[in-house]
Amino acid sequence: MDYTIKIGGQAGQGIQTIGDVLAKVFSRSGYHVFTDQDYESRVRGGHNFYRIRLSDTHVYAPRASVDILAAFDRESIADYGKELAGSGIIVYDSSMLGERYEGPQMLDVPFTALAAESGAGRIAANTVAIGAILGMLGFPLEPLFDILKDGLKRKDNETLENNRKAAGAGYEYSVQNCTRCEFEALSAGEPKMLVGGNEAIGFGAVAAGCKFYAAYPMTPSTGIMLFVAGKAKDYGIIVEQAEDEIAAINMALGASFAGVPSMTGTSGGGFALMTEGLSLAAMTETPIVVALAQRPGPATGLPTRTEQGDLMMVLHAGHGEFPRVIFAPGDPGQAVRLTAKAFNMALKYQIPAFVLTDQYLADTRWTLDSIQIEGLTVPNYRAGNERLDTMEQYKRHAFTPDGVSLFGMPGKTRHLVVTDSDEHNEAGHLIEDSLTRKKMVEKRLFLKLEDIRKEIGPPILLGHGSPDTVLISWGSTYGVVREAMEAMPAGKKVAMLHFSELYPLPGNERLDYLALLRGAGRTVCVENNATGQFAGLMRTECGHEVSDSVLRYDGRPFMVEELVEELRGRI
Amino acid sequence: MDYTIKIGGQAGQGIQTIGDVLAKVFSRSGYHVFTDQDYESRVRGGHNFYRIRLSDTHVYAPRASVDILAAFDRESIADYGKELAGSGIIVYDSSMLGERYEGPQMLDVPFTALAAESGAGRIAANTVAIGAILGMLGFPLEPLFDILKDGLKRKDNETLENNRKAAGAGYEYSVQNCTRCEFEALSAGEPKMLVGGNEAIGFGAVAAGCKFYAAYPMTPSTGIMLFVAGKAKDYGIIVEQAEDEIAAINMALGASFAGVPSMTGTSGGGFALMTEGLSLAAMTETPIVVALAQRPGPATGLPTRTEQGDLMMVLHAGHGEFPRVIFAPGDPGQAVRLTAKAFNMALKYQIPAFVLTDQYLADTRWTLDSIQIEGLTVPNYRAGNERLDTMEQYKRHAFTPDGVSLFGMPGKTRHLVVTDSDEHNEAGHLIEDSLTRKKMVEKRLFLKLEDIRKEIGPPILLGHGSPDTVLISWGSTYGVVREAMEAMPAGKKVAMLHFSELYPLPGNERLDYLALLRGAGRTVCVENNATGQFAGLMRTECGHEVSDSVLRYDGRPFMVEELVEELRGRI
Amino acid sequence: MEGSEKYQGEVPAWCPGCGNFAIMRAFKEALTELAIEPENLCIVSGIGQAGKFPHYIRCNTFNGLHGRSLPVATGVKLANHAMPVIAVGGDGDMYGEGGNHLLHAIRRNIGIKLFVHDNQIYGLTKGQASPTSMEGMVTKNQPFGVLSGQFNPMAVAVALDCSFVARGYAGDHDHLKGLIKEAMGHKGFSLVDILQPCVTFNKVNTYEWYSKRVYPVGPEHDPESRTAAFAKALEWGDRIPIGVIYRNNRPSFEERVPVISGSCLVDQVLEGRSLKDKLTATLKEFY
Amino acid sequence: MEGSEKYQGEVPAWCPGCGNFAIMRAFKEALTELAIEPENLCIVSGIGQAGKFPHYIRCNTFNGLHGRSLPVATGVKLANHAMPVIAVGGDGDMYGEGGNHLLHAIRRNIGIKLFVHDNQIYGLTKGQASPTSMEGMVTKNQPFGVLSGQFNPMAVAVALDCSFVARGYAGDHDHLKGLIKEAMGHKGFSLVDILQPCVTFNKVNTYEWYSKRVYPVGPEHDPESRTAAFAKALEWGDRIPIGVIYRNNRPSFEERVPVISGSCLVDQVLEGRSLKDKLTATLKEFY
Ligand SMILES: Cc1ncc(C[n+]2csc(CCOP(=O)(O)OP(=O)(O)O)c2C)c(N)n1
Ligand SMILES: Cc1ncc(C[n+]2csc(CCOP(=O)(O)OP(=O)(O)O)c2C)c(N)n1
Ligand code: SF4
Ligand code: SF4
Ligand SMILES: [Mg+2]
Ligand SMILES: [Mg+2]
Repeated sequence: MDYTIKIGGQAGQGIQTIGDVLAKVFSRSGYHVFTDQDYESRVRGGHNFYRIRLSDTHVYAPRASVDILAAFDRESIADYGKELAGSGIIVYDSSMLGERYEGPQMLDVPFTALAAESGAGRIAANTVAIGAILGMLGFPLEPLFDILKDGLKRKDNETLENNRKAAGAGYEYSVQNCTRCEFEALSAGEPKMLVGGNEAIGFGAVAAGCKFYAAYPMTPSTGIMLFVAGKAKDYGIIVEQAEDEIAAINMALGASFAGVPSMTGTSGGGFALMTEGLSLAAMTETPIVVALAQRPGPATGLPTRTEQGDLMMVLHAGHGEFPRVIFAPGDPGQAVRLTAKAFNMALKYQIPAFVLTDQYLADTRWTLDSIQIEGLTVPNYRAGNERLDTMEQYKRHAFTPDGVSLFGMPGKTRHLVVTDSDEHNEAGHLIEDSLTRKKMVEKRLFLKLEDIRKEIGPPILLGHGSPDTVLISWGSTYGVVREAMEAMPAGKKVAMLHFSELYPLPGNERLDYLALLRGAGRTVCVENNATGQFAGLMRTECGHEVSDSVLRYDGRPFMVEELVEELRGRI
Repeated sequence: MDYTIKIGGQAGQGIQTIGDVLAKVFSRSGYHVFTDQDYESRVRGGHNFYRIRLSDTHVYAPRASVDILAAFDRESIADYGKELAGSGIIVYDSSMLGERYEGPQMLDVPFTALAAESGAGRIAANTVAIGAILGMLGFPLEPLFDILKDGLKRKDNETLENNRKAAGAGYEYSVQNCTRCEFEALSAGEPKMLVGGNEAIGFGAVAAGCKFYAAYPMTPSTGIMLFVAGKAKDYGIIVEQAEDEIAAINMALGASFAGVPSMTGTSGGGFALMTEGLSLAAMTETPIVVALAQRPGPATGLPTRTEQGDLMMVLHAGHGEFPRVIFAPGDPGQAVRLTAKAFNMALKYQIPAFVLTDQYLADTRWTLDSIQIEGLTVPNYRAGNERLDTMEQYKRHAFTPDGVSLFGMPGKTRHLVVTDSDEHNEAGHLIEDSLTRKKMVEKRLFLKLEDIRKEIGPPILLGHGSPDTVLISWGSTYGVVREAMEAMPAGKKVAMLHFSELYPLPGNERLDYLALLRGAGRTVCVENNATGQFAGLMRTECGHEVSDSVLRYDGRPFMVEELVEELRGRI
Repeated sequence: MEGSEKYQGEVPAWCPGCGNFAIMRAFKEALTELAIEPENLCIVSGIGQAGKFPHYIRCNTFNGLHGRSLPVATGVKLANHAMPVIAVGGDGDMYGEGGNHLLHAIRRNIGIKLFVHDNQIYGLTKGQASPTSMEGMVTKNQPFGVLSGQFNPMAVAVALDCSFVARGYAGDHDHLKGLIKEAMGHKGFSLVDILQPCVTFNKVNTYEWYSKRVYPVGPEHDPESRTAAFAKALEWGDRIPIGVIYRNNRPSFEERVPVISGSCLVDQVLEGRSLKDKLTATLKEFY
Repeated sequence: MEGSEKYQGEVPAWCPGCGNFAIMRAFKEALTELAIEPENLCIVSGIGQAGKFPHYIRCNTFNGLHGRSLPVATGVKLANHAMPVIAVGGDGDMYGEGGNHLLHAIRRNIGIKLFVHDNQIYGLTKGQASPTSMEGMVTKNQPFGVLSGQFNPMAVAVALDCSFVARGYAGDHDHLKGLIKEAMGHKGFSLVDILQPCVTFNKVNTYEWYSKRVYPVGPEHDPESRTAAFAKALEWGDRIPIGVIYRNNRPSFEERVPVISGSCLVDQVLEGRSLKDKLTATLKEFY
């Protein structure tokens, strides 16, 4: 069982709510769910879709082929009709679209009329539609009722009852009229969590002990801030909307300097403005986590679309030379873990750490069986006053064998905590001499980098044990490459390497991926950008030259079928 | 003949003026001169020097060994005394330093007392010192008198006369008292130009037709703005000091959009703030030239010192993927030519072009025999109204075979000029569709890059014809590597490759440098940074792995002797 | 209005009912009455709902970065000061991200006409507080309500001696059109803050809310008096003044830059002989 | 002053005679009288001559980027609002590069005490015009003289309803010390602009120039009246008022953020069980 439901319509019609509710029905019912979204940079109108894939086994990516198309405007039928699977059905309301479509695949359900009849009013048309889709699938309605109840918590029973009726009416209507509907709902497992990319980062941050989040709204990163803001009271976190991105990173650095784990989030353009601040973090050895959700550039680009175009920028952002860590999760589970790890790395080594995602991942939602809290919490690396107070002297930037100096908290000890954006001595005061300069470069850069490298996890290796072909993915292409690999012809020896901890590149101790790559005749890097940035990184960092790149740079994510086709031609 | 004069003292003591005047005396007298400076980030006090190397043959870099040390504070003697050559002399004024130094190399000249006696007052002590140094060298005084006259243009004859007397007094004093002085002034050639790194960039810009320069002051780039501001009236250029670097680049883009060749200049930290604007230049295909004078980072770093630490930042700055050109001149002559070429490339391809220097080069002055104006002027790439008005329609971002669209000037034609930081169609209006997006990426990036590559000049090849060892330099290390190469033991087959047009890397058509590198057993990259950024660039871009790197990252430039030593050990 | 069709641009992507439509209509009519031809006009905008404005009006357009339209417009104006240059943006664009440029554009008194579509909210990014959001307004991102003081662009502009300071209201067409024309006719920097209902995200400052409060400043107000203007600028609450708050006659920046006193920069191309002679003279200075 | 030795920091790199020395002395004495211990004080600064200030005073120090001290100070203050947080910078730092942060820090009314060493010039970069340079001043970079209007920090701060607005003068020690103490004692954001002669680069606004003009505002001035304050703020020229220009009682930002109403953020570390319980509850929301 592997169905794709696509809901198409204009912004403001509520298709996101329909999608969210349906996805939740499925995940609570124990199915594996994957959702993604496509929308324009506007608030009303335009042409959007919300896509849900549900299955009784794992799903990791969107498929282009649609089983149920719920059309809330005519464009949906015009644009997506061709994606319909052989057994697919288009469900719509002819009165809403002002047009009746003929054909065996068309199911005309009077969403609005049924809503009006139900007593909930025309506003409940979307609830009717949800009921109708569930009816088409032959799903039970109870999970939906629960969700309606949760959603209407503060509203009265009458509204709830009317909404139930509306859903029921849609359900009945499609059960009776969709004679060609032959979907079968296999029994599923335990209820699952449904987690989005941005929520996952937000949760990882909260779990790692983030206490300060300053940012300026920017699609597609805003959801992270909203998640953390929603938890501010409960966890004791200050979330401040800064006047601009420069302020955002500098505020986060101030809070971090004062002793609290801090974070900021943005997209490429906002991050460009933060790069001077990034360099400041490095010079003052102030920990910071930066979430960067990529979208197609240059400049404003396509604000609501996806691209993996900012890897090189993140890698080299900021003037001067300093270490950093870059994680690019491939799914929400990785996003939770790697955000927490980013905090750990940032605080432990007093460096900037990145969580690099993109609009695609930010706006997808995935089912997860569980999230292990244990691995997420981060030790307290700050030097408490007890410890410092007993020391005879304290120097914020003291030379140590591993380059990491004690992190004292200003105002919390009898010592002074002094730091400077100028080159400084151990005490944090500015210097001009060449010797100190040299030692400080070595402290900040060489000494730390050595230990940091050891903590970078190996890539994920999936597929054939001694492959002829290795597919390489990083960040958000994880799922689609995984599905494509699994769909490769049986005879082919194909494996995949997914890099989510990608800078510094992992060593080969735990997994000798270089040997694997060298051993394979063909290595194919799949990237959502035009220049093959990760392939370039591999060339620079480990000397591996990929034999082939599959690149997509039109602002859209890869589809499973498309990638399969593309790879079939090359393998 | 190859002498080094080092003038040491505190900021505010006028050592820069002394150095400038002396250097001019030598260059006007036809010698080859090279000067460099070392100073702290303060206005008065601290400890600075100005170093002049003069010779009857070409000189390209500073030597540490000092022939005449003019000490205006005690630190100069303490710190630089050890650099004195065997036949070197330290000249100072014991009354000024409050101490008499014994020893055959010490020459105590009463600068202040002689100045007072001359009638020019104590303020002329520096003039006495200049005279004394010329006396030690056995140089004629006339060139100095001319320079004094030029400098005092608007002052009265009496002052001039007194200053002549002061210089004469110093001259006489050292001629009589410096019994150990055995410098010999070989006869020299025609008067030469003396040109500094920043002036050279400024001149190149003016020659290329720059009409608008917006910047925010930042050491070591400020001199470029000051040069252009000094020419504003004469050439009709608007020089605007912006409120910040973000404004600076955006203003320059506005002016460029409106039809005038525009430029900005800054250092690493200021450039970090410009990176969003850089991406804007790319998306709107608005030409811009950016001069970036590097200094040691991260953050404020060492504001008045030198480093080549920002190459990777410049290469990858700005979100999204787009082409750029990076030139890193090795001397003022190259700086003039490459700044003009940067304008040519920026305007022709409607892209951002960089001139990447550093504090070292910015603050050096070199003698040049001539500057050819012919090669510098840039054609007018703007589409005039005559041409546009006859067209039926005009689209700012029209697709063309080479990716370059006609550059119309708003308000100068009957057509509209429309551009957008969002992804747009040919007419410049924002779009959401994937097809246009893809074509625009290909237009901006792939098509242009192909032609751009062809215009990149080959590296400079010097030394042995079929070398065992190739020294690689880029940007400001040109001179010192050249001198070091020439000083390598006779038997060794050593050549050097200097890259000043470094991104895109030149092709191998005009000079097959890759074959040369492969043919050599050893390739050594000399860089003024900690991570070997250019070596990394070569690895990524042309797959060449240098066998060795010589790196200096203490904020100071390489000295000839030091590099020779370093290389001797490795070759 | 007849004649205003020539300004007809792309189809707007704003929500139905958005205050931006009313502003656009007033704008087109003002342009028509002023007889400014599309090809002689340049509009620079930032990012936001308001930032899309120039796409919907036929004109020379530079739709740049969020918050950065004023420096771009400054560059355009300095390069070609004969061309009317307008900057358009939202309250977030101009008073948040772009706040610093506003201060300094006003100081320069560069002849840009700035129209801020002030909906007291971040529209395009879906409803976060903006600098002009009122204290206490709750949004998803300000769950405790807005804690910062409301930015008062009128008062700040008067404090900066801005040469033309006015407030308009999208709901008062004729008044707004008049203001736009007056601003366009003023030499030097003009700021017009336009109250613009955002029907989707701002449920506090609605058409109804504004309509109850706005009133045109009467003849008793002396817009040439800076202190009177400041007092007027402080009015906000039950009564909100619209109209010209302050006006002065400071010389514009472009009048003061000697280099362009004779002709526009863009017309001063130096070529051939004349450039070479100058360069040769400059080279002499290096000796 | 006795007791002020404990603030003795590094050796200043300022020019002999620089107005910064006088400010530093007044500052140390004010701290001594206020009995603020070095280890309980945090000074955040930017880049410039003034930006070096905290190195010369023993205290917790974050000497950050040019123009960015206010956001850093905001972060510090929000993390540990029990600690007095001071921001120091030059006129270029605070009104040029950092102008936007000034606007918004004032809007927040975050309890930072801001001291601007206003020498009306860019000192550290050797003498370019700053936002407060007077019109017409000629520099190497402004060969035609400054063409922009002079930035008036007092008027802008009053327009923003800044909760404490004052001007001091490096040449009037006792008055300046008093102001510093008053600012430190004020809740909410305090701006003290200090006229500071730059003996090296500013040959216009010298000690003599200032001394002839400054006068302390008298008791007839009501600093609680915003319009009176605005009028006072506009005075500049033959007579320049020093003292408290404006003051109000707006609640500070840190008072209004519910999360830190009980204790400082830095003291609210969630660990072990309590964190895990919360996380487990949050995870439930994903079902
Ligand atoms: C540097 C940068 N930061 C953030 C954004 C995201 N962004 C786009 S529009 C906008 C704010 C919109 O508010 P406003 O300026 O008031 O315009 P409105 O949509 O309300 O007209 C933001 C934050 C961006 N495009 N660029
Ligand atoms: C981003 C950035 N731009 C420019 C500079 C260079 N810079 C250092 S100090 C300074 C201005 C100094 O003027 P001001 O702030 O008034 O301080 P002052 O030296 O007069 O005390 C500038 C432009 C910098 N350090 N960082
Ligand atoms: S979100 Fe608000 S401002 Fe934006 S178009 Fe819709 S109504 Fe207008
Ligand atoms: S340059 Fe001016 S401000 Fe800087 S230290 Fe010298 S006198 Fe003071
Ligand atoms: Mg808005
Ligand atoms: Mg200053």
